[in-house]
Amino acid sequence: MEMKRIVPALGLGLLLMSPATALGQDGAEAAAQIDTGTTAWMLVSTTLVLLMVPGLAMFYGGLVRTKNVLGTMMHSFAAMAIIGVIWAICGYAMCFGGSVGGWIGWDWDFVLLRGLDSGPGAYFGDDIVIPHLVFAMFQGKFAIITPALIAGAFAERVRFRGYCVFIALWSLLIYNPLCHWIWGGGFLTGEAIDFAGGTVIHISAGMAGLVCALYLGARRGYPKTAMHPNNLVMTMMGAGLLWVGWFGFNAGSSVSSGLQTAQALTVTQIAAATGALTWIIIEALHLKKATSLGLMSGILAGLVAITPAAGDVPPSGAIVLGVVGSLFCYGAVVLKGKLGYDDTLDVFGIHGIAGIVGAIGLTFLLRDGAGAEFATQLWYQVKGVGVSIIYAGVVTLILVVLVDKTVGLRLNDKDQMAGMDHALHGEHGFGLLNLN
Amino acid sequence: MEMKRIVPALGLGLLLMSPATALGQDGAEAAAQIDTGTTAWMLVSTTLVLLMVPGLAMFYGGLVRTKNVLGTMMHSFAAMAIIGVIWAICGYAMCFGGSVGGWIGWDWDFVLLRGLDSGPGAYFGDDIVIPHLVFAMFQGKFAIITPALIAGAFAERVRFRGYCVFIALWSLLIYNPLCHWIWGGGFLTGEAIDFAGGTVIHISAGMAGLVCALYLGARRGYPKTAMHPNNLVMTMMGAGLLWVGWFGFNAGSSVSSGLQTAQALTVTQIAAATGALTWIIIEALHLKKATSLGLMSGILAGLVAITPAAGDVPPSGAIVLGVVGSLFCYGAVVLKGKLGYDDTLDVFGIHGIAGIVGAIGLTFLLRDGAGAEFATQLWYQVKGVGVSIIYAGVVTLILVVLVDKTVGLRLNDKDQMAGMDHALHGEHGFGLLNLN
Amino acid sequence: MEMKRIVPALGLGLLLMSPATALGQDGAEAAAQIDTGTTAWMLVSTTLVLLMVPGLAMFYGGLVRTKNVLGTMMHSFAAMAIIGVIWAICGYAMCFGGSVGGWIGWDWDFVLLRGLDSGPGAYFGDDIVIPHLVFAMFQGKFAIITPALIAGAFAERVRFRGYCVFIALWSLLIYNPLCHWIWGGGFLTGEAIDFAGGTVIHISAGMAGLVCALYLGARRGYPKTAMHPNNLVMTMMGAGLLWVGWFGFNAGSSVSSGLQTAQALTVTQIAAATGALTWIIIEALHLKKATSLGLMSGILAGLVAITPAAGDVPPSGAIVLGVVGSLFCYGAVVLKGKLGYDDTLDVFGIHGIAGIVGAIGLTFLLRDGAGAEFATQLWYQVKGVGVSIIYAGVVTLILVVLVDKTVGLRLNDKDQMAGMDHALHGEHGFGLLNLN
Amino acid sequence: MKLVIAIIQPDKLEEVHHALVDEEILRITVSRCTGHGQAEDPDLYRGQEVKPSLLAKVRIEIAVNDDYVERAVSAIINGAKHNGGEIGDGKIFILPLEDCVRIRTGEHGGSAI
Amino acid sequence: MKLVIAIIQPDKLEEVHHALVDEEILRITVSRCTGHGQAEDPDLYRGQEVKPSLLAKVRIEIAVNDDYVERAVSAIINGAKHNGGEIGDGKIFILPLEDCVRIRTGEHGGSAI
Amino acid sequence: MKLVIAIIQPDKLEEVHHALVDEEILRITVSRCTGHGQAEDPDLYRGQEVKPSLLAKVRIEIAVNDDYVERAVSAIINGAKHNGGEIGDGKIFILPLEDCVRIRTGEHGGSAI
Ligand SMILES: Nc1ncnc2c1ncn2[C@@H]1O[C@H](COP(=O)(O)OP(=O)(O)O)[C@@H](O)[C@H]1O
Ligand SMILES: Nc1ncnc2c1ncn2[C@@H]1O[C@H](COP(=O)(O)OP(=O)(O)O)[C@@H](O)[C@H]1O
Ligand SMILES: Nc1ncnc2c1ncn2[C@@H]1O[C@H](COP(=O)(O)OP(=O)(O)O)[C@@H](O)[C@H]1O
Repeated sequence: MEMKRIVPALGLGLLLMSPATALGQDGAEAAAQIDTGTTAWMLVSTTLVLLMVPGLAMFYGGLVRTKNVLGTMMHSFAAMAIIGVIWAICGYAMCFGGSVGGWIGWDWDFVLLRGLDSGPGAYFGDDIVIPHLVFAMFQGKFAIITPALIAGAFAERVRFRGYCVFIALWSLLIYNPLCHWIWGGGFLTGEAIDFAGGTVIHISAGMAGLVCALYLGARRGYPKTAMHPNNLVMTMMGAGLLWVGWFGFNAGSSVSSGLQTAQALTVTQIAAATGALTWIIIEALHLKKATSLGLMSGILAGLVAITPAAGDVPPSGAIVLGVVGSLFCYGAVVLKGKLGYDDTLDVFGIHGIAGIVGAIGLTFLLRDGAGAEFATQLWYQVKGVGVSIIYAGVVTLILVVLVDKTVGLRLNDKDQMAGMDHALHGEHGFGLLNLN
Repeated sequence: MEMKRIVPALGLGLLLMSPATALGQDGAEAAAQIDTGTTAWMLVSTTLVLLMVPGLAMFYGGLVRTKNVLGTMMHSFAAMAIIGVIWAICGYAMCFGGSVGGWIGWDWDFVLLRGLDSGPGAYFGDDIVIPHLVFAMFQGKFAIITPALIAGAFAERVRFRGYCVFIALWSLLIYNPLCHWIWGGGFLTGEAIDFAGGTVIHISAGMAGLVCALYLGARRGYPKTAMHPNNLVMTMMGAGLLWVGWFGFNAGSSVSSGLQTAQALTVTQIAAATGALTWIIIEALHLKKATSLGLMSGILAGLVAITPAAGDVPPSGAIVLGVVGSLFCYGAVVLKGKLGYDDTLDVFGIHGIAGIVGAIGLTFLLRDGAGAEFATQLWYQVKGVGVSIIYAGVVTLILVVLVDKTVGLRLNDKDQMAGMDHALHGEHGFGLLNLN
Repeated sequence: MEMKRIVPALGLGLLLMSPATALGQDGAEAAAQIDTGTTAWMLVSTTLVLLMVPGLAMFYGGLVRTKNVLGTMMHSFAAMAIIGVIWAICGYAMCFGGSVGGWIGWDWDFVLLRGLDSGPGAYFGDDIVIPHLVFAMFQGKFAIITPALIAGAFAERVRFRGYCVFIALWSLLIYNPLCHWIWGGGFLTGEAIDFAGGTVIHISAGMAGLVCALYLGARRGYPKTAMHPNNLVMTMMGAGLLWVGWFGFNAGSSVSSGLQTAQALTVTQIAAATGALTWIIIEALHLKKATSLGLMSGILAGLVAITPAAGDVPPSGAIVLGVVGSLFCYGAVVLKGKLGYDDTLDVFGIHGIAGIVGAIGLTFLLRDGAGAEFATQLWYQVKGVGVSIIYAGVVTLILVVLVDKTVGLRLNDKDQMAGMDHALHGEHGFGLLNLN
Repeated sequence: MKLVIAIIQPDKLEEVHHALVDEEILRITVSRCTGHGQAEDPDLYRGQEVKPSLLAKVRIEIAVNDDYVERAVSAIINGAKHNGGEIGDGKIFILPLEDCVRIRTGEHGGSAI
Repeated sequence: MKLVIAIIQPDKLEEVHHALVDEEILRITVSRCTGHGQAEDPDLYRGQEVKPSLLAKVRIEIAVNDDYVERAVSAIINGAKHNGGEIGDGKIFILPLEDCVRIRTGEHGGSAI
Repeated sequence: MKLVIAIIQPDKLEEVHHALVDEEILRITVSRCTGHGQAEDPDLYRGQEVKPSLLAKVRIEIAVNDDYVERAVSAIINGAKHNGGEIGDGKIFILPLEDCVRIRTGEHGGSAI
């Protein structure tokens, strides 16, 4: 969602909502106004972003040890369940309801999506009308995937119950405000360019992951014990689905089905490919071998880096962001190894770093005419990044301490040794390993 | 497909078909009338429902024992092949051809989809025109997945040849008539609300599964021998794809790309999330642990329960159906354990029960103005459910006896012990287990 | 892409490009002309064809031995990275830029997709306008998947570095010219019917695979040592995704969202189902058992056979192509076993053979009015097939010798024994096999 | 004390297990293995029979006191035979066992078995 | 020389390994197995407890010279006990080992261990 | 009779198998295991070398009559060595085997091997 469009869009949307609600069930007339093509693409984008959640579950699930594979996948799936419900109840209202002083949105009519269930839909720039519900569902998928991303940072060492409470609170207290500030009409809306969620999603998740990883401490045995991915094959499948889903993520964020959509999809494709290629070239130079995990990490680095920029940089800019994203992420991941903290699946090293690279870097690569004057725009970008880092960092710290002290978040050593799957869920991921 | 729309829709469609056929290959004019946006979404929905078939194969395949994983996945894939061919030859004609006395459809022009291959397309309510072929393909995917669902009830204990014959007959003698009665202009069309297939698909499959499970008897060793899922990880991937595909299943059933589509997608999302959350809460209370299979079962329960209702209940209704669906299914599954019959993958316990919950329950949750007057609508719903249960139950019983006595359906104990993969298909699912 | 439409289409597209570029950023007016529905379906098709790449990785990855699973999947993923970048830089320009004497396309404005990034989009027949970028991205996915297909022929025995160089050159020197000749305005455009890539994609890949397999020689130990698929389960998942993605592949090639799209999707579905059914019937007769790999091979045979024909044969033709495709492929695969060469995953036996069956066979099955007069069209088809076989065959031979002698392509016996995953990538696909 | 190692066909594991339990041999350790013997058991692969050089087998290890050896062996034989004895049914190996320790209690010897 | 075979719980592998290393027993061979003993460890499956007849275990094989046997056994016991000894903690079997050969050098006997 | 147990590198299984067949040792049982010895064999993980404490190995079990022991051992050694002997090539253990039973026929002793 490019911020410059969403303000008038939602403004118009809301304007239109009320009369429509007033007019009652005049569905036929409403339907006539709706652009079926844009609606179709937005429905698809919603579906594609949903696909990213099992994709993420597979990506993360394949990287942990065999005994934690289900527990790790459950983190993504639980986000679908928990945030899925919260979003319908009040999440959308908090993000995209009328702004209360720029700090948080609210609209009683959005609670349980009541006001959106009928009515002609919301206008988006250029006279594009889609049902308001579609926009709400599309946005809801972003709200689901963001906490699911964080889970990679403390994989293999949290209790399921604590995790559920944590992501519910995180969504309410961090994601929803941040989303409102930058996209929903809050105090940053219209400043930083964040097309599809560099600051709102990746930087906030990366930062939250870092804080959690530091507070919760390393997994038992880390870094002395070598911890092997149980299933890089599944991680590859997941990476494939993430790339596929990201087309919805980014190209859907144009809320259109036209040139800008095409531009967003194009740069997404190019940045992913470039990021992947860059990473395996670095590896080939540095380690003499290109790894599959490296290729996948590069895909992610490229995809994350292009996310905030997808609507506003040309293909050449996507190449730059892909290269620079992979370079920085590779450096960050190697540095983590040196520093010794345990961000299990490199949520900060990939999502945080590439998010920052993209959000700041886009300023240098904007298409002619996009954004404000250079210095101003750079300041906006830095401000957006800074706000996301500080707000997500500080409030996550409060939350993680709170949840750990009350419900309990860190998994004790005994259960870590037994593995989350058995200790927490009473199951085994790969029954095929035992005779049955 | 909401029945109230399909009657005039198909009526008009057929009306238009003939002149168009008469006019010959006037493709340009025909194309001009077609709504590209709605067509796009319907093409996507068709694709998404197709995606559910491998999704189902993965879901089911992961739940059986290692030696039966391919055999179980083959049940879904064989349905794609067999029903895929039958549908093109005569399935669509039987479901959506002109009604022969309300009992079955037929239209020689629909055989091999000949009459649909040219012509301007079919009208659906509100002047939406899409190519008739798209509708035929979309519906064809439902015809494929329904028998594939049944296979879960007798997993791990049927012969492949018998299964192939069984589903072919089942499709011809049960699915096609039922589909015609409720959606295609038959004697129930316009009565029961069955938006995307509660009675036509889930209840009929659930009931067929129950009858087969009872007639064929339990797997060798059940329930004494513990039978472990070989790959809950794959089951999770499958559940993810099912959720994703269900957006096409339900939102595609609106045959539009507008408000009603958005409503259907929204309640699908909400019911899935609520169902999942409910199930793990029940488990947390009952068993002190939330399981991944529980979360997935809740997703399915919610999705099935919302299926008949997806076009006609608001978001709050979706929450109710998600909760109630999971409650009833959990109860049914636990009860099955007590009763001791072997519905291997709980086809009746999930699809049957949640289908009934949704089909009846929706009456209490309808959006203002949807459906007939309350008591009438409730009677319609009960009647629809009853017809589906009785017809699917009785004819399935006849079929299963017939196939078992002639071609042979139940797998003998020796082959059950060797496993379907090796005994029936001469293969092994996970070659990786052995050195190679 | 049906060639008869693309010529004027692209011509018009280019005509329109220039004024638009001249007009500058008049985005609003441009957007107004774009058909959002067609754009939506083309965006989706692009996404679906991308999905085929991980699908192919899974399909191929499951068929090799455990120690080569990542290395084999990397072949598909590396194509996403490498061709993804090349395509943006110069691939599209070489395929669809203005024709240089009918031999190769070029347009400086297409380099880095610069000229496509703004402007009103490209016209396709029947006044359908979509953003030119969407068409470029859709076509880019075909360029990615073609070399990835080849990789199956020399699976388990090539060095990664050599492979990367090989596909880059293959794309530049074989795919791009061939694509230009048949689709992009080159000397064959307007002759052979190749709707979605029979000659351009499957025959060229199949032929290239055959040449590589023959030149590189068999895997160490073949055919004496039995080599078992490590994961037929994953191969099934992959086959499912390929079928799903093929809807984008074929139906997207109509560059429309209307009747022809529906026709293409319909015949794709029918040919896949028929191919699958045919193959398992052959197996049941020949081997007394139907295998899962057989069913999947039949799906592929059907899909490949319908690919060139998807826009121009009716449903009954799809049935014929599905049956004949499977028959020929089954024969070819059995014959390979007799001849003893090592086309590891039967790239020639499936893609090459079914591609030829489809490209020639379609002539006999055309819808009334499609194509030229019979004998002429048959000659066109034979010519197209011949050009593809000869050009791809000869140039691939040159390339494979070149790369093997310089960078090194064939993997030495020691590394073959250790396995590609460990020897080339320093990883293991299934960590779960070892205690961790 | 002896350590009895049996290599059997995977589909007979359940029956062997039951037969052992009937003989009051309740503790066993089982693992997957592959074996090469006289047996052949081809898989199908695209129209061809592929003969794996190693077939999937199950390996059972049972530590028993001397008086149980015969019972164990005959229970295994009874459970593992296909139709009164087919090629590939497997082998039993009997090894001397010097000592056995129960980890939980640290007790040694025959009572720890 | 003896061959020490220990069947332990999977979650104790790491600790046993460390305990062995502390005793300077650096070479071990480990494999997955499943075992049936007194222990029960139900999985959950749709609202029900399912008791597998075979539980996942780890099998450790260590070839040692005679003077290391006791150290190996006590290291395993120390590493493998849950809370001072619980059902299912496992067993140790000690077999006579006649010879040992290092493949790399071909050397035999105690020095090759 | 002896039970020969060899722990070798996975990539040498085929060669060892061939070498055994050449010596007319046709029956073997093979399983996956992991082992810790002197060898190191790091994997790569996001720019870092990760050294697994347990490396994948293959375990071969062969029951042989006494006169075959030497042939078996030297066949294994020949097949399993990398470049004339590298660290990690593995070990062979020779255990006394008291009896062997063919399940199919019930026959005992040397002829059943
Ligand atoms: N001498 C042996 N050493 C090791 N394993 C053996 C030996 N003999 C048989 N086996 C194991 O027993 C399995 C069955 O042996 P096989 O020769 O097929 O049966 P039979 O002796 O009944 O003909 C083999 O696959 C192999 O795993
Ligand atoms: N006599 C035996 N033979 C083979 N394996 C045994 C024997 N006794 C125990 N085991 C192995 O040890 C594991 C633990 O045994 P268990 O009886 O649960 O422990 P405990 O003896 O401490 O009660 C079993 O699962 C089994 O794998
Ligand atoms: N004493 C032992 N007990 C059990 N397994 C052993 C022993 N010595 C070696 N092994 C097995 O053999 C493998 C190779 O041993 P290693 O020490 O690396 O080779 P080398 O002795 O040639 O240096 C080890 O990984 C381990 O599985």
